[in-house]
Amino acid sequence: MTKSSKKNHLNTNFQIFPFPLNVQYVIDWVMSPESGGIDVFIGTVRNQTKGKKVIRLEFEAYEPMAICEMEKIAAQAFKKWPVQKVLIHHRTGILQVGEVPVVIAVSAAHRAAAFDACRYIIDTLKQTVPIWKKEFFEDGEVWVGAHP
Amino acid sequence: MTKSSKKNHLNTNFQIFPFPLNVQYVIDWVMSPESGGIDVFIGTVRNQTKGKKVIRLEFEAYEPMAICEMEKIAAQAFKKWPVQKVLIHHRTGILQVGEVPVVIAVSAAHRAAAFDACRYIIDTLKQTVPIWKKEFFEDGEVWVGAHP
Amino acid sequence: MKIKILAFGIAKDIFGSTSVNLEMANDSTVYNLKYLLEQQYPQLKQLASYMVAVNNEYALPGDSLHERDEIAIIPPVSGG
Amino acid sequence: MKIKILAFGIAKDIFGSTSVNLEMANDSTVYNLKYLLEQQYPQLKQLASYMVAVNNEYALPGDSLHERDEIAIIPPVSGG
Repeated sequence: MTKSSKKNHLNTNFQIFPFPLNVQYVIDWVMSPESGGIDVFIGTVRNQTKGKKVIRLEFEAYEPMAICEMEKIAAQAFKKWPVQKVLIHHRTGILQVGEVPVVIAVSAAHRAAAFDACRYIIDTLKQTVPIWKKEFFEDGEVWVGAHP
Repeated sequence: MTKSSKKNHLNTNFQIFPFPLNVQYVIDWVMSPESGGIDVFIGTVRNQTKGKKVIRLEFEAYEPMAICEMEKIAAQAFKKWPVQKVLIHHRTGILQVGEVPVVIAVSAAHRAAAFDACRYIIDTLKQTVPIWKKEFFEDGEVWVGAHP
Repeated sequence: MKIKILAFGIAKDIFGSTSVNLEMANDSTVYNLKYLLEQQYPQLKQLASYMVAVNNEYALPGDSLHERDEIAIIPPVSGG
Repeated sequence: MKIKILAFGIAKDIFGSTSVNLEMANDSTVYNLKYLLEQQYPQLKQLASYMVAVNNEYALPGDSLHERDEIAIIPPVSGG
């Protein structure tokens, strides 16, 4: 359990882990007898970006603020759609191709809300949550999006 | 391996199982070094429908035709969006509240295609795939949607 | 010709069986089949709708039936 | 007042450190801080953009800073 998980309520679960994410745990956590559908988004490390071969990625997080921003996104999701549980787990550290940087799961009585909220959460996370990705290529490395 | 799985290609996986679905298998199957995002929809048995308590469900499938219809839906998804792998697993038999009747997973280089295709697949599956659901209540049972 | 019709979901309950056998003229269509079945099983007319599948494909009313076709009654589906 | 600024991602590379200490006037704002940092670390001006966070919240240029605030430089994020 991370320090930040103390802030979690019964229907939200936000965590940042330096080790592999457990998708089965995620699914078991968001399920409930009241839910009819769960949408799960799993980010995976792709072997290329804009045609250039990617060797590995490194993720760095400003952890307490990242958890705060995740809370804000989830609060918006609960306001916008009738969802039941929201989980966001993000990795830090070095990740190889095929590994999972992020898992987002949303349960709801009806699937439309789960789909809408899950997509909103990943789209917004990529804009607001203070986590940074460095791409390692055969000929160098770059912090993604840092320069125009 | 079911009889029907012989029809599967490298990038599709359609199966109907009389026993619990394995979500970890599903995710491992759709992942690839080329994918950047996976969207997974997990249907779950809800404890009520229109305010009435549900005890359990029973699913029946016309298996060979169900697999044919799944193939058609996936073919449409590949035509509409740049997706990489499509998996549809559906349960048959008696399911208790909280169990999983269906898992759909789609991988793609970019997440928008995975979300769009996954949602299209579950929406279309519910309209065209010959699978039937019987709801068991405290005071009786009903084939869902059979009567106007 | 003699044809065998598979039944699923509520159609199975209406037929009281997972399949029924019917004797039909050689040039019969899906429309003819539905008419005949609705005579024998009037409860079919109370369904929200139902389709006929021939060889694992949804069939249209004008499609003709053949002796070895796999024919099935498809009441409103509710998977997922 | 003396303030400590945390750095992440490329800001850490620009500062050459995970944090820097600065001496600022007591009534300084986020705007004043950015100005001062850009004097000392001109590479900040080459970033696509960057934000300042105060006590785990994104701050506006007019927000004032206080001695015990947790201040961080937030270059363009790229999680997910």
